Amino acid sequence: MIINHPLLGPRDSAEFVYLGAAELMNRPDPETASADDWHDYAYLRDNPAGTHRELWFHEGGDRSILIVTRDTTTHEISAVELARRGAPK
Amino acid sequence: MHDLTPITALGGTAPRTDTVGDVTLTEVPDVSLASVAARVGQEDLCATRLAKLLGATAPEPGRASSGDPYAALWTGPNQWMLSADFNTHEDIAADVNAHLTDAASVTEQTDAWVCFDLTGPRINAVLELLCNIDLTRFDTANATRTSIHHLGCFVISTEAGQSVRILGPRASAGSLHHAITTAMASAL
Amino acid sequence: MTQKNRLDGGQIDRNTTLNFTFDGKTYAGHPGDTLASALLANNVRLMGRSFKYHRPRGPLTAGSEEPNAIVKLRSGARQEPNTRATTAELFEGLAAKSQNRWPSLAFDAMAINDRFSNFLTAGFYYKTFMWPAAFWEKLYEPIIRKAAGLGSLSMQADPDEYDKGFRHCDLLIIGAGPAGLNAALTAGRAGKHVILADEDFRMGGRLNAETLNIADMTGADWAAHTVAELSALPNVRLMPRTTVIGAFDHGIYGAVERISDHLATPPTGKPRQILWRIYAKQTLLCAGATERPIAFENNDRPGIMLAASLRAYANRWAATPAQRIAIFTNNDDGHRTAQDLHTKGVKIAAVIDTRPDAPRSHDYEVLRGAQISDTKGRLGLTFAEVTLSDGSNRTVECGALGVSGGWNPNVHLTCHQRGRPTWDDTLAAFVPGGTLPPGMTVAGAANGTFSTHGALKSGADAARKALGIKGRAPAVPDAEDAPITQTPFWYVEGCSRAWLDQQNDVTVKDVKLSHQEGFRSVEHLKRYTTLGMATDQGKTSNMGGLAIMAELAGKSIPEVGTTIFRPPYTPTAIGALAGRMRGKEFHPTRLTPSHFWAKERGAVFVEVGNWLRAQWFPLPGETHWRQSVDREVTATRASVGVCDCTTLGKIDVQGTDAATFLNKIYCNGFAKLAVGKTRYGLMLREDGIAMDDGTAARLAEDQFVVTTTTANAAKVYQHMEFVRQCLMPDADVQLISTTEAWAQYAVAGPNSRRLLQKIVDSDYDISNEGFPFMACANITVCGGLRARLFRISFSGELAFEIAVPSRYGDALMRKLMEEGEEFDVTPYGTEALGVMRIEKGHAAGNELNGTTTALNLGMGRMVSKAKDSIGSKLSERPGLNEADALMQVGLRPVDAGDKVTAGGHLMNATGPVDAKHDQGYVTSAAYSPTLGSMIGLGFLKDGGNRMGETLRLVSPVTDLTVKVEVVSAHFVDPEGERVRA
Amino acid sequence: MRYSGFKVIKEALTGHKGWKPAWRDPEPKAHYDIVIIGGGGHGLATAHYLASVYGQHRVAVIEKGWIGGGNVGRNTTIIRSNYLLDGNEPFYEFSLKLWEGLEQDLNYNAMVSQRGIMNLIHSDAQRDAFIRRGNAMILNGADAEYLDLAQIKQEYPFLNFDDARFPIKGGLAQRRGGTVRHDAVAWGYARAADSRGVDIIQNCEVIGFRIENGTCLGVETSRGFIGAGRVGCAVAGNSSRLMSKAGMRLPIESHVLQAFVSEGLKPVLPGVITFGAGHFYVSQSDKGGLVFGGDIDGYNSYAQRGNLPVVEDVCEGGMAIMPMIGRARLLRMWGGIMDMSMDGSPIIDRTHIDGLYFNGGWCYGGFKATPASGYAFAHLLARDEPHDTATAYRFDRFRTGHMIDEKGMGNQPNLH
Repeated sequence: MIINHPLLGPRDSAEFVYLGAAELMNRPDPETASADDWHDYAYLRDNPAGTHRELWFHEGGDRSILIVTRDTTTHEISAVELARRGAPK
Repeated sequence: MHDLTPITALGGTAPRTDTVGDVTLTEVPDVSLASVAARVGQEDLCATRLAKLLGATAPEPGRASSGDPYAALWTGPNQWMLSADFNTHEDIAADVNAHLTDAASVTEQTDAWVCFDLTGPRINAVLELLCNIDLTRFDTANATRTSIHHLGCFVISTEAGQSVRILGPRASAGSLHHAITTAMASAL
Repeated sequence: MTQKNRLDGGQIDRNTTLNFTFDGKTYAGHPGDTLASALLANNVRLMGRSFKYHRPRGPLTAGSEEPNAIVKLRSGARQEPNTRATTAELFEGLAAKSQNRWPSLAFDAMAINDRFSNFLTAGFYYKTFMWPAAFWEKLYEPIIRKAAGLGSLSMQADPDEYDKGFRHCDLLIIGAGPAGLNAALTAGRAGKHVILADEDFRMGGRLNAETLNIADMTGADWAAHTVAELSALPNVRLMPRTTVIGAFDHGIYGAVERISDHLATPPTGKPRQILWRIYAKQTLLCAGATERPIAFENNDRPGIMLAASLRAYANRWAATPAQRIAIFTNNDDGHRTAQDLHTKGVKIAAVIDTRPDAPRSHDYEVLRGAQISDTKGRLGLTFAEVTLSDGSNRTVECGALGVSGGWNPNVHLTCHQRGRPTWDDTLAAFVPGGTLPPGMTVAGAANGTFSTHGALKSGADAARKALGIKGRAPAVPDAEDAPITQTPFWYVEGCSRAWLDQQNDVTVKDVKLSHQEGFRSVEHLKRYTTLGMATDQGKTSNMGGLAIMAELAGKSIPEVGTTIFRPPYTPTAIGALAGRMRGKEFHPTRLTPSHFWAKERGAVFVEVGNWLRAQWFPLPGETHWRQSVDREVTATRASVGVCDCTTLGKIDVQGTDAATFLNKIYCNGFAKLAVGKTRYGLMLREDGIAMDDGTAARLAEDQFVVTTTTANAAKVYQHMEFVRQCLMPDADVQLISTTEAWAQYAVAGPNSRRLLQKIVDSDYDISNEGFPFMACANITVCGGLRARLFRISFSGELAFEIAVPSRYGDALMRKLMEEGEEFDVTPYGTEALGVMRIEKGHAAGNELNGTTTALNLGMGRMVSKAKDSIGSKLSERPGLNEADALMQVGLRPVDAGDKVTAGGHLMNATGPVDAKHDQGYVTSAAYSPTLGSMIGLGFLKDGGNRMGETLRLVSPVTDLTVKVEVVSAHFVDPEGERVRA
Repeated sequence: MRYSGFKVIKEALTGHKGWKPAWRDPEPKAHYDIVIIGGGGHGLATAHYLASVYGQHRVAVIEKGWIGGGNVGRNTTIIRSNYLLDGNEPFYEFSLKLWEGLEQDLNYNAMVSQRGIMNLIHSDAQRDAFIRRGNAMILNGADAEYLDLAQIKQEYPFLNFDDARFPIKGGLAQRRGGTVRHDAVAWGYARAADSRGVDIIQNCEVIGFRIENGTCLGVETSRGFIGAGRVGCAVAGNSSRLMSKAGMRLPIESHVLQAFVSEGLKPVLPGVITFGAGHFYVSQSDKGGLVFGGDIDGYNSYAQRGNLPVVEDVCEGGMAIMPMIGRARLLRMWGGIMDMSMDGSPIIDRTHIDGLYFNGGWCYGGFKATPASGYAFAHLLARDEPHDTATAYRFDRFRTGHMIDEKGMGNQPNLH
């Protein structure tokens, strides 16, 4: 697969490490979260057959973590963005 | 002055050179390296000071800049690798840090890497056996991180189609050297 | 060495003769020949045996779709099973053998299977060989396996090398026939980066096999001219001998280039083949079409071939399987073959055409509305039995029979992303359709455009469209533009032993039986009969089977569906897919800074991940590794030892929020760690399980150096990036690995300070007061070299870790040895390191096994409740905090002479020994020269409360049972006085 | 109709006219006591044991395509019970015992071939882990054998002992492990279940569940509503897809696992061999093909196809350990969709919806589990309580912290 890196352009997915669903960024608030919140965060996944937002770590590149929107039935990629907020130049 | 004698990444006292046909691979030990990462919130200040230090704005993503004493290479968002002549700038991290101070985090990287120069008219025939770079568009001063036989390397185009600089993990210098020289024998 | 069946003309170099052998007999051929064409020219039709019935077989085709002419090429370590004679390029000294026969090709004992074929129908083996149960492995299966397989491996390592490479282009054109060549011209002249790949060694595709003209020259000449122009264009790369094997995601194609397969052996340093990963912005598939056979009784005899293949042998290779040939066809293309053969002086016995209105000819007899009912000839065709339109029979004498059932577009690569082709009624064939791989278009015969003119035009048009080339399209050279209609004719009524899949011996009868037994979906048919599962991947057989199944089911072919083609397009050498990553080069090797020195010292090395580390340093007279290791441990504990620990991961953590960041990463607190101090830290995964441990040294208010275990360095670095970028995006933290930048050595033992005082520059005070336990600092050594010093201990002794830039590591080690002589300094390896850490009860990889918690490791109290850190919440789950949770303990054999085995399980002193009564397991074990017995670390249920208890350590798989006593894991210096000395 | 050598001969002599379809092609009835969704190995096995062991005969298996078209027809056919953890080992050992009697039970030759499985060992830490595992196997009543280097050399002389990057140091063998003709497993179970009255309904896709007041009353399908006393889902690979129709999120991700077969070769491999320092395992089929595989591609996918990097990774592993296969040719590659669970172990459990039961999360270990999975799921569906060997396969184990994590990779499915 080819991931169109927002800064570097098309890069082979082999340069990346797949980290899983993008929901992993929504870590529960330790102050308020319940045991169920933690369970759901750590263990439950939508796992859709279709559009999926997921994290790819560019370990063999600039070490950015990207949020990739990809169709899990066709592998077509519709969007790629940097995971880190205030995406730097 | 201390009394410890350095060895090159390939374990020699002198750098190694290999030639196949009209392409030459040279180990280059006299390079000092420092990583520069802008502090969060200090990106602009870092850019300004870096520009002053480099005599030009720091390279954009996928690009490298040459200069005296410092050359630079974009390595990540708000992050660069600076290089200089080891003989004059062995403690490059301290030197650079003195200029950037609290605008950036500076880390010595000199001996994290082994440096090779690959030169000659047919280097692309060698490179296409080693790494996934679109050589139809790899112009001078382009630079990229890529994988060579499972080793994460930086490849910098110092003269399109004529010469590249390869930075690879120092501990694997032998494996990297073997990969490049076998590719030279195969392609040339 | 006559070439009895060599005709005039052809694209072979008659001035050069190549000698080769088949089954030991020597023959002659010419450059440009394939093994098959050369054998045919030498009047050899019999080239192989079928898989199941061992029927005699000759080539069916002249290309990569060949099911029958499969041979063992070369010998010794280069022996290459199942090679198609139809694509193997002839070279001087080529040696081939027939396979799957015994004792000889002409007389094959296993041909007895053919007699019993009635018992060996599709799936018969599912219905028997069941009694008695044990006999399957003992009796039935060995017999079946003995008969199984085709060619054999040499069982020696492949002596050839393979390369892998990457190429990028604007347009990848697959197939260099008329469509592909004209597309390449169009794109090449427009200045685009073009790659033109073709599996053949001569570009031109069918043009080389036909007598048709393009413009004012023969098709073959036009192809040659075009190739010449293309090779002059710098932006066009021609890749002959290159098979595009697969269409993968986002325009990435796999292609195998055969560099040396047409040579006796590869030149020095050159590979046998190269696997190219081609990154194409656009792709044009011009793979042509494959002729399809007609099934009739005994249609598999040597000499029975596809008609257009006969034509190719005659026109391109000037070879014919016989001097008297018949043609069986349902379309005009069969007549084209007859005409070409006739022109070449081959006698046409008859053209048997299923069509009542078939065209007549002055040159040969045409039997209209006739069909072949049977054939004769044991090892090669001698007669064809023909049923004429009036129902009468006639015997036609012929040494070869060309069969033409029409053409199937080569849609294979369009299916590699699971798109399905669509049915075209006028062609009665599947054509590319549905969803093609993104960026792919199809032109020429592969798209159902069969005429030469159509192919030329569609190739050019497709290239212009794909690349958005503007302007007037150049004229298409004149060429044959005959309209093609194909009326399907799949098999002759009433035939039963009529072969569909010739290699796997699947006949019309088998398909009928499959339907009768309810295996009616295409996938069931394929799996039940093995139709299309042979090395030819069903290129000539799938359609026939499909058509018959459709007829039986009373459905149309598209209703029955089609099996989708999978990569690779043709079978691909496993070596090519592996490339150089084999032997010692399987993975890169990482050497420590002291490696070259250690090698001089005669160290024994061990693989630790990709690192090579010194395992121990044997001295003269030491005959067993234990002697060396025991000495290294004793000497270190008695005076001072040095160990290269560069391999531990080192991550530079900087930024104003560095401390906050570490507070999140580690389960224990770091915010208050003073500058100049180091602290042990335990990292949890978010699920509360221990991930890694190490130390963090605070070199400045905003700078820490974090160490990880050797094994987890990359994983921890990645985890930190996730936390930094995804969970703390606003924090001011910068990370970078410095693992290889610094050579780091542990200097351990009561004399370690005294040794280091000779190295560290005098302006640094490393006394116990000036540099206490867990201190760290930037210092200089040996007269001004920048260095780092940490007072940390893995061995339990007074110890330091000292780091200098890697290039000086070799010199520093030699210096330490030299300056340490007065203390009998001892270098120690990973074994002694392991022994000492077990003696001290430090957890390592075997304890941090991905299932253990801080509690299990005896560090439950370290998990700070005062702050949130990764994993702290989920570590509170009841299942991870049960009353009798496993706790790390030390184990000593009750009888000091007994062995302690890592991997052994712990059982109570009495009671049953089984899984239900399992009390825990041993994680690490070693002989402790300090205690004079083996010792172990392990996890024991409620271990914290069972000190002094005697247990049984059982290891049935290594046949061991010993009594062990539960003791503290800190065998040495439990109060930790030495490290603070 | 009973299959036998005699029957084969009789039919051969009488023109094979007597062979009947291996299973009927019935129209769905309005209601069944138990409806199983998924005509794969696990679903068909469940039906067989429901009918043959638990006396349930009003049972239907509904399959959206053709039976055996999913992972039971896409795997690398290996059976074994070499597991470490108490939650797993008794279950897989039970499965292996069922394999050993399968042909006689089904009257169908699925070619259960116990030619052994050998896990190669390349480091001391790996040896310690495998010895612990071998002991766990024996303590659970299974067979295991530790082999040192000399024994490995004797049994597998063709392995790379001379210039290996990661030298072989030993191996853990399970002699009772082996391979099975995978398609035949689906067909055999289907035929046996059908003969006991189970309706196998192909080309019938589930569109949704009919759930009222927290109880599942049946399934809406492409061929209409089918009522059911209990509904069992066994659609590993598509579990999340199906259960989302019941409003459930699962501790599962779908990933593609590729498998490969070479051209037919004369027999060279005695049994199954797994490489311990890379991603490669291999056996040789009765037709002579080397059947091999490696790691999953590693990203969520329902595409049933993989990509080149993993193909190369697997072949690199193969060449590293068996450099003799360099000139053997890869004939076909394909992909299957794996239910990768959060601890690498399966789930066989009730759901929070009455009458709706779940079987999935098999990762890439589903094939060897087929008989026990069917048996245990049948037990759960018939008795509404877990089978003794499957008590740990609960949904709530992640909530309570009782994970069954053989590999110790934690809640990252693509690492299991």
